[in-house]
Amino acid sequence: MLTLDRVTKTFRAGAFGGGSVTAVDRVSFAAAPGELVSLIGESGSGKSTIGRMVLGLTEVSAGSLTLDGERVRPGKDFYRRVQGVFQDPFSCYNPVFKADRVFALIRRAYHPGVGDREWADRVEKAVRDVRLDPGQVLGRYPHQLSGGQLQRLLIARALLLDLRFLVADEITSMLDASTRIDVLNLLAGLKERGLGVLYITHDLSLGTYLAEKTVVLRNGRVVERGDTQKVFGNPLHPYTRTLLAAVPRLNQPWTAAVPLDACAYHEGGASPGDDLYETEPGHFVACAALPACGRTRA
Amino acid sequence: MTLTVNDLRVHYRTLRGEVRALDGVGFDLADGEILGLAGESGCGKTTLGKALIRLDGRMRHAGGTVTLDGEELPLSDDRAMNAYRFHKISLVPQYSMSALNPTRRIGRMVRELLASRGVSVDTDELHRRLALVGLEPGVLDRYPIELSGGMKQRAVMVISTLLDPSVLIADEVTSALDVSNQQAVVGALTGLRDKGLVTSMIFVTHDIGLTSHIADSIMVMYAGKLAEKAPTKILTTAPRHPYTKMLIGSLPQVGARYADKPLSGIAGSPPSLLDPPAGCRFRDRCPLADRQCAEEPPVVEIAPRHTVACWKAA
Amino acid sequence: MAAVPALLGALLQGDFGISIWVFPTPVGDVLLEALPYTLGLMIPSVLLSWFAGNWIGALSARRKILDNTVLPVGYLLTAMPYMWIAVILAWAFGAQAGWFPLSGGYSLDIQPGWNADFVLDALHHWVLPFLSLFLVALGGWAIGMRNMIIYELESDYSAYLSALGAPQRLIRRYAFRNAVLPQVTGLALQLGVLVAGALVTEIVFAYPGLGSLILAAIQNQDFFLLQGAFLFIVIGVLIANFLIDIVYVVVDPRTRTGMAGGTS
Amino acid sequence: MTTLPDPAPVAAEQPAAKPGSESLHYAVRNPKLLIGLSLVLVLLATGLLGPLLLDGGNPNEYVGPQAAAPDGTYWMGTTTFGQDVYAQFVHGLRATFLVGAVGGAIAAVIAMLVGFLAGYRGGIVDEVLNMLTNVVLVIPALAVLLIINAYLGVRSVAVQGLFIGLTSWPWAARAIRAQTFSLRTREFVDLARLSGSGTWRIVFREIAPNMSSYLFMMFILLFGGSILIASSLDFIGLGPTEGVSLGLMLQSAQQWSALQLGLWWWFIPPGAGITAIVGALYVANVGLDEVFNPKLRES
Repeated sequence: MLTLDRVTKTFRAGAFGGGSVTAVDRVSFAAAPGELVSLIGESGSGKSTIGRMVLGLTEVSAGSLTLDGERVRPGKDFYRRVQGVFQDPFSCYNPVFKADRVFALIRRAYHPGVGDREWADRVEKAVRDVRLDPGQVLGRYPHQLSGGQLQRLLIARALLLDLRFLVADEITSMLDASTRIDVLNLLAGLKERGLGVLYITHDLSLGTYLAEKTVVLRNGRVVERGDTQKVFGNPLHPYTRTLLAAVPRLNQPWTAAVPLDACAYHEGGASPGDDLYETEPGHFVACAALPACGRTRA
Repeated sequence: MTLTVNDLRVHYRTLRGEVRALDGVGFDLADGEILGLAGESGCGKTTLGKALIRLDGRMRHAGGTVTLDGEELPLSDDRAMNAYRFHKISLVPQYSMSALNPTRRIGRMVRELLASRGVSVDTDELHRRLALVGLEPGVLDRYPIELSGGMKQRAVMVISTLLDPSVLIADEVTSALDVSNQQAVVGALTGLRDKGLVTSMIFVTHDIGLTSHIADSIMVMYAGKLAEKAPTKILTTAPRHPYTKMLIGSLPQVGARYADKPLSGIAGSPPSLLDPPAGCRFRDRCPLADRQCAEEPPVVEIAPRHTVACWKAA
Repeated sequence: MAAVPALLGALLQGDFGISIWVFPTPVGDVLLEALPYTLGLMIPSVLLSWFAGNWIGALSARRKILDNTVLPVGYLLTAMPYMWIAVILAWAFGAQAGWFPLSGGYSLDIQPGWNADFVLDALHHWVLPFLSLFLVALGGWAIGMRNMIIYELESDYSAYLSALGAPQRLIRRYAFRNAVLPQVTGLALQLGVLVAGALVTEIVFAYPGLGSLILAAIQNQDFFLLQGAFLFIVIGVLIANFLIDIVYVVVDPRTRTGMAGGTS
Repeated sequence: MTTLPDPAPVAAEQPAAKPGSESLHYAVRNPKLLIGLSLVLVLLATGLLGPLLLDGGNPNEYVGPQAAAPDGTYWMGTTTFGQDVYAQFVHGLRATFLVGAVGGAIAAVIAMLVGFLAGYRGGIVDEVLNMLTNVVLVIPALAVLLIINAYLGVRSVAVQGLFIGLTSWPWAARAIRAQTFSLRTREFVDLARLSGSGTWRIVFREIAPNMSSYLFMMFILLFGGSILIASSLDFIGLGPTEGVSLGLMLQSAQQWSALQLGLWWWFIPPGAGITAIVGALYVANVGLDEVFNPKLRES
């Protein structure tokens, strides 16, 4: 179980580093093995920063990040179990080397003892696991492969470790519609084999396609989270509703989001101190700071 | 008829030979029509958009003609094309965020640009158009660095349409935006057409879902050729080309779930356009392909304004 | 090292100690007398070469023939050691052609003073040192500007202007304006090299500036004069750098908004 | 000394074919690169082989007639003291290449250390290193060398190269820092961190290979710059106390008024030697820039 408890990130800002910007503000949620949690938010909502903090690429300013109860300490041992795949496949590969050098990096760090023959078999198995033909993709330069192939190779790279959690940060936004689905179906398959996935995206339709749980972020804060069916079946926060309404659906004209008159957070009697209020089992909502409410949370 | 494109061929010169990015594309754009130009990366949609405005260094106009309001556009003659650019045909580029000169106030840049094209600046009209896309006049006194990405894009949209061009090409203007901004930009674009500031428009994108909200008709391209062109409603609900069907089928809609019915992508990848295969270029990825597809399928109008390039579609 | 605090104290009041070479005149006076000649040589050559170099660089980015003729010459010039081009000019225009005097700041038979003869004579001696400093620096700026303009002409705003059919004149004017900015900071970076160039050029022409003083100080082991000269140079370069930074903030709006934490 | 154009676009260029093959394809066809390189090699050969072909001996020895114009036996004539100018020139070439190599190498190493660390690490380390760079940048290198050399008794070419290297690295460090900054945000660096790679392994195995062409070009400019500074130092009289260098030849020519006496063969060759080496290096560098940078190639 990967748990975030009131995780916060502040950056120094301004020309002389005087002021500070809070990119992520007391975010809490959990991701279990065999489950895909989609982290949805527009640009600037802090979703990528959360991804980088989980992967230890960016320091956590406050709050705690634990894996199976232990505090997360980024390093070789942590990366054996938690790995990441990023947005731009062509930026994930060092253009000067062949694409399968990403496997060599893993071998050097985690499997020094394994013989060449044995290692080649493992690589081939991982490549087949991600439904790629080793003959077509190994020994090529990144620019000779398609975006979809490159992303799947990155997932194969992670499978060479005893992977428990995968952070997928916008991994399909640079892909064409047809190859995007193959990558998503691949993630679904891995999820069924017990892998936990934190799927970060700005695209609602992708988020809902696979996710058991959804976390909706705005300006660094969780506005609504819980079971995907409940969050998008019955959105309670005005932001979630406008986001849902703004998604372009095939052949359906945009409908304006029905405004909220009462805020579910306060209506349920939640005091301003709590983070989110559980309006129904597995469905949490934050204070919507409606002007008429008067009891806004700091 | 605003724009007629007839068997247009544009190739890229590279070290390993000529990439036939556009290999004979034909369509026409009626007055007031917004055409969505969709397709996967490498299908030639951006090349088409670029070719109509300005061929850059490596592009070569290999054949075909483009007529705008009855006059044939001299695509390969950069100097002669100047007369048409901005006045008759204009562009909102993919790189709108960095299209404004960083060291010039926006108002001054617009004045200098218009003066260089021999046009006088009508400040009130400029303010009115800025308001149309939600920008206050104060924007003109600021430097591009002081505006947000979305504001810069809308400013470029106003600048590009100042001379009421017959055709506006919007090249992937929504791909870098969030969902809420996308809706605002689409609204602004349709507003330009509805108020007659632009006669007709080509909206280049890879997002068919969004295109269905702005385009009157959609043209799907594959490997440098037209696959299918039809009014939006028909193309999205009753496509006839197998590629269009699979493309629409692989778009996850909100609420679609893997657990209920997993969607399927399209196996394989588009052919290299260095030496494209003979016959139908979708042949080796198409489930309906047979011997007949070894021959190039003609573009057939199977219904009013609905053309398809596939033997199996008729 | 007890002397150091005393020395520092003295320095602050402009007392650089007594020169050994030109005993007993204080070092400060010796340097102040030489300073006008060095500044008179450096300021015009640096500024003129900067403007001319940028202008020629911009031209050569446009015309192929210029690009193939001006640039190789530019590379040759910028590769020349300052003192060698000085010697060549002295030999060609001085010794052989006899148009200009070979050395000295002014003819020995004229008393320095603000009268016409002295000024004219001083100018006559000034031409060759100025020309050699000007030519070497010119090459560097021309090459820098040519490359910068090519990058600017490839930028998105140039592409947008061409897509809207703007004439080449406007596009090149914007490209030149944006390409000049890094050349302003380039000026600050190059100051150290330009100062060195001026010193050796002065030595070739025995021009009565800081360069000749430094040569004399070295030959006579006059460390006080040497330290004084060193301080003059460092302070001069610092002041110049400071001025250039101010000019840059004024000229480049991006830094101004950056400072004020403008949104980007 | 020219400053390199803004490095950022270089990193963004995606090589089409195998990264090496396309550059190689253009490299062998680039006239500037070929001319520049061959000239440097010819001069290097003369510098290395020259002294061996002569009967050795001290180039400053008084061998021939005084102030003799170039002729069959003394190709470059003799000085006022009867020293063989050609012998001095050939030994001088050797010293000039040495000071260029030593100065250029030291400056390149420091520039890389400072540039990579500041660019990759960022934060406090970046600010401290940046301040150091700016301080060394502002203080004119020649003034510093002036003071150091004046105090040093014995001065060898290598020591001179060392001091030049120690003071001429800032602009290069600043350029490397800028490019490391842009490469650091690339995702393959994040992926390397996720594969357990440490800072220096990432800098030298992931970032540096992307800048290899850039680092080489920078070394060429530092090499040329070091030669120019060394020749200025020699000219002021702060050159190596034993042996000969092209700068020293110019200095003695100036000191013994070769100019006034019209002994052009005494002061023309040394300066021409320096200009040829540095000029050829710069032209080769432009050729390389065009090879690795398609934008410059088409213009």
